[in-house]
Amino acid sequence: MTRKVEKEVEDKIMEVEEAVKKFISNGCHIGLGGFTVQRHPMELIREIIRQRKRNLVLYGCSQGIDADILIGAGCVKRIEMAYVGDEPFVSPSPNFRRAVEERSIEWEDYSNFGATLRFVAGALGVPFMPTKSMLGSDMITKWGISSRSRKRRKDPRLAKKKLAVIDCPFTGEKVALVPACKPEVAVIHAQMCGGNGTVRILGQTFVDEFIARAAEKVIVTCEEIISEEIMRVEPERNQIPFYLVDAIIQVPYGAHPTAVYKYYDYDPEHYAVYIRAAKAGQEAFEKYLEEYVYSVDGISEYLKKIGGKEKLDRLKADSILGYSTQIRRGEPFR
Amino acid sequence: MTRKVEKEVEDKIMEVEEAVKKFISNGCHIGLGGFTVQRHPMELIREIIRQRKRNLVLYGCSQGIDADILIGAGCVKRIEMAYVGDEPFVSPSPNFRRAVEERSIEWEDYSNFGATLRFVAGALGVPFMPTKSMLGSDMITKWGISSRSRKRRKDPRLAKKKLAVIDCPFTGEKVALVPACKPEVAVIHAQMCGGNGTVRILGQTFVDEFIARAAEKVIVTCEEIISEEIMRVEPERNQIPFYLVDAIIQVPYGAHPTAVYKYYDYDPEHYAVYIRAAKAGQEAFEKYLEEYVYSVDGISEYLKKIGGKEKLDRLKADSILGYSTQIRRGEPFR
Amino acid sequence: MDEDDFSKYTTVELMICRAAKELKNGEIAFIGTGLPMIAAMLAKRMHAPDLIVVFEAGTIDSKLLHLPGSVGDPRCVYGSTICSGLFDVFGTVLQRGRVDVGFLGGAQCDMYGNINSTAIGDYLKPRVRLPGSGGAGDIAALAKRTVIIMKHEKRRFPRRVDYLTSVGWIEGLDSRSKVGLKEGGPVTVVTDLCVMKFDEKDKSAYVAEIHPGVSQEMIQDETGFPLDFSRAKETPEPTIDEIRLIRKEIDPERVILRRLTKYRQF
Amino acid sequence: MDEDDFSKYTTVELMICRAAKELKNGEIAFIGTGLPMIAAMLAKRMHAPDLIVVFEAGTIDSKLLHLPGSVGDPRCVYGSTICSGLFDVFGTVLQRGRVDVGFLGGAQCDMYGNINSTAIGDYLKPRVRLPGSGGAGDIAALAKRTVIIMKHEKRRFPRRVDYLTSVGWIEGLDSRSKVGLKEGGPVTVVTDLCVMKFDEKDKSAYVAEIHPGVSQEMIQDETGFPLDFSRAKETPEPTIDEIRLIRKEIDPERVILRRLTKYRQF
Repeated sequence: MTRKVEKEVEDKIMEVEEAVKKFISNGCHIGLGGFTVQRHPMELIREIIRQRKRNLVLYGCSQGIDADILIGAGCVKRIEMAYVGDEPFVSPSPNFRRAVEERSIEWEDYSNFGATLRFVAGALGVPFMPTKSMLGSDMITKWGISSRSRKRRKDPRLAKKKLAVIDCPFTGEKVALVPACKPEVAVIHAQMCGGNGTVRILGQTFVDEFIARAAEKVIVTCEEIISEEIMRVEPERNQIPFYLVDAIIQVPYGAHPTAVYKYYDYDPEHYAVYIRAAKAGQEAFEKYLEEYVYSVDGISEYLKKIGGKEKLDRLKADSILGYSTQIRRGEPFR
Repeated sequence: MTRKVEKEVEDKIMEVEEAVKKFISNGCHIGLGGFTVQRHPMELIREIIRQRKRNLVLYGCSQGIDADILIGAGCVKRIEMAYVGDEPFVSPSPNFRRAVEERSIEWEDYSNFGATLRFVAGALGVPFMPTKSMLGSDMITKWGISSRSRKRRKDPRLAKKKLAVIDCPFTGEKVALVPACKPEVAVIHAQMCGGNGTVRILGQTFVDEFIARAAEKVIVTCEEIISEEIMRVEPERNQIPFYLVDAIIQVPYGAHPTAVYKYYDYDPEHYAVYIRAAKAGQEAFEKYLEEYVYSVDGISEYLKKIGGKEKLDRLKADSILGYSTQIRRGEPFR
Repeated sequence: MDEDDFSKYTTVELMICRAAKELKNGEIAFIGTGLPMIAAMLAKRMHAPDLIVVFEAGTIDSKLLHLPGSVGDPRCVYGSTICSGLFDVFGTVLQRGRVDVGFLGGAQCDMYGNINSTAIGDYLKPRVRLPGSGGAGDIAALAKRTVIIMKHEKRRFPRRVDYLTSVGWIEGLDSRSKVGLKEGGPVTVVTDLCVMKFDEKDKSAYVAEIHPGVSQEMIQDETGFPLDFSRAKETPEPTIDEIRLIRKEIDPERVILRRLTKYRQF
Repeated sequence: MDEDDFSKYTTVELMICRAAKELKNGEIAFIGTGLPMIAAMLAKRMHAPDLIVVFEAGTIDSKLLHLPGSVGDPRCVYGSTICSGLFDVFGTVLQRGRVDVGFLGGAQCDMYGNINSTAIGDYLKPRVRLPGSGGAGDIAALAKRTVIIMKHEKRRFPRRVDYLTSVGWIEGLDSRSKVGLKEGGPVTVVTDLCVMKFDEKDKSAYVAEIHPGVSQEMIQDETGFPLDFSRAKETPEPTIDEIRLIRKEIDPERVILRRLTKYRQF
């Protein structure tokens, strides 16, 4: 492995177009960072849609609009996760719900901790992790993809079993084992990234540090690119080591409409627009995609469309609290 | 569980005497924080020796003078660990070596990662953790405490097996399982602790965050007690939540002769004194204990004995680098 | 309704106040989005100031100045003792057995307190797809006790859930311990009609409290399994203080209260 | 010896320089205390400035201004990309398969590169107790390749180690993969007499390089198993630059160099 030498030849810092072209192929297995309405790499995801990637396999824990918009745009073949919903706004996310009810995608359900542990196992390089969760639930017994189908397919990233229950060799008690998840590419949105890839996340990390470690390649979009040297003055505050990161893209507000702690809040007004379109059916949703994705030439134009400076000022986080105190979150839904 | 209400009745902040009296009984199972020559809660350990605690069971990963002085003082019945040595100075630590060769203690060997994962399993509330390490080694096959002896003893903290090797239900490959370790008490030395127990460690955390989570009770000695409110301004920087901590003791230089990142370096001169005494046999070591432990009334007197202000000034960490640039580490051993 | 008349309350507000009473001071509570968050914030402002609120996305003992809209909300971070991620909270807090009480909700709840938040109908051919377990399945398995909050409708209280996302007492008696769970299980169900508890022996739900103005018939009509009313008392009413706190201090933006009236159908 | 005459070198310095050549630029190296640290610092100052040095106690890509005395030394923190703990480094770096090369040492090394750092004699009745595995057993099992550094004495190179702490090629051939290890294994042994490598087929050690002034007889006399010398060349000598760096810049305090002369007996 000589990643760092690679870097001398070609810089890791790039634009979303290049990152998606380079690292996201059709059929790519993607680990999604963020949590429900927080810190999803939305601009990167919109670029995946713009480049019309197909048959993606998504892995997540509690996802939201990141997974939902990809599903609604027809990019997704399968999703393995614990939850798809936009907590304060709508749950389940509309395109996910419709796709499952119409069986136009495949899905596999774990609990949030079960899904987390799959990334942890991947990050640790072991084939499984044990847990006492899910025992007695239908997550143990009901499989989205059958054991037979799993064996038949020639997909090295698809575990031979959804999970297994064993008797503990030390205590005799029942323990559930979940199989490791190692995505081809992790997509993460962070507050800060060093010029060579050292990542710092402020606030909750969610599962991002493990998704990055589990994956083969890592794409990081970030609010700010900081001097690598400065990032290393307090290395205890960094979550992802530079050598794991393959692409760095600076996209201020790149997680909109989701929230980024200390930078900006989630945007209830845009969520209302999105949800209305997504609930109204495929046709209405195509219009949303045309308006906010396909016809849009990059993040600047997107930010103008969703309300421009006036909107961004209202979403801006209070610098102590880390979130906006200017938005009225219930209002767009009255 | 009503820990916090407890706190209202009796404060967590105390002296080492009280903490040892309250939480360390004879036969106590103790999880040791720190790593070889770094951040061991030495003043607390000296107090355990002063109070002549016996039959302690120690759990650690890479320990050093913390385990060695307890063994040399006759406090220890058994140790389960990966390493006992003072890396740059002497290895193995002399009392540990003598006690094992004389078979006056029991011992069980794991690799550092194996020992780490035992605390991780304890911290996660699962009976074991899987690893690909140790396979093929004698750590798998040679047990300090036999399977029969483990079953015979009525010790709920002694795992029924040292470890187990299974075939992975997903991949068929061999995987080693190490049993959870849940000490009765974790003893940790940190740079900072909030008045209600929120712990912040600067620099490497070693395994301390997992040892604290695995244990039933946690004693924290620290360089500084900081306002709990201030500790919570940046909660991402804290490693141990307040509700786990039962005793907080402010002991500046309480880890001497081990190093505390950003505060002071390890003390090669005192290590030379210690190692000379410990190597010279039990009698010489008793004199060391008399001089530096039994006859000493607390940390102030101890710090005078080991060289007072002049020594502490030389050990003081450079505030950017986090260690001393004034000591010559090889010299005391020439 | 006059929002400034705190002597009048909605059913949802009654549920919140009653749920808050399940949280004891000094306990560690694992709280999910929505009504449970309002109940936890109310409890902290009333009888349980030292309640330790844990959110699965990574925060422990949040001070909760403002109502979070998500368990991963930036609003969860302020004043917390530690801010980490899912591995830490689910693993070293919940699974380690530190959580005294967790709140659960869902689309269906059966007579043994099992909950479905995954799919209505067949799992592989669902009539209605729901969001999925999220942390609910974990809380149900691993908290020392759980409290369920549900809208009381017949289709939501079937004899058996279509998909068992969050384990309650499973099939009653000792079936919970038989699957390998050492402790935990639901103790209370708070609905918009009544409060149910679970029989000590067979673990089936019975009615413990009936809300003011609700009849036994109304409850039985909206329930898909027979209920025992022999132990039922009247549910205590919210106080003016509680209602004022909920409307004016906890959810003045109507982040959650808004949704509870608009989005409760599935 | 005149320490300022950089054209003269000790055997230990030769070993350091030779070991440093095993580290390639851009690789991730898992480094232990002592001689390996000096070799890594030398490599970074010579041919491998972008070597990523990982220390098990929690630091990745340390800049290494000053020689650490411990893998958990405060000196490891400066300039690193991340500072965490053992779980992160052993788990997500080493076990995850990111480590290209690790260094190992010990009290005994056998013909298949298995190492003992636990006990001489019987494990339960040891004649000499050693410090234990530390991270060595982990590196041996999980790095993509390992390099062994040893003092060359007959008792240190037995046919079979008394206790197998760190797995090499076990009993040769495919015995390593049979115990469940997918990759890794020792590639080079650097001693004070020679450099050994392992036969591609049977995985037994053979002599690949002989240090200047050392004879085949001296090596065989100090080795407890028969050695093949047919592939042996001469070990390259250290340069003046390398010796100056070691003495003046890397270990001017003689933190490690001091111990290598004084404490090498067991």
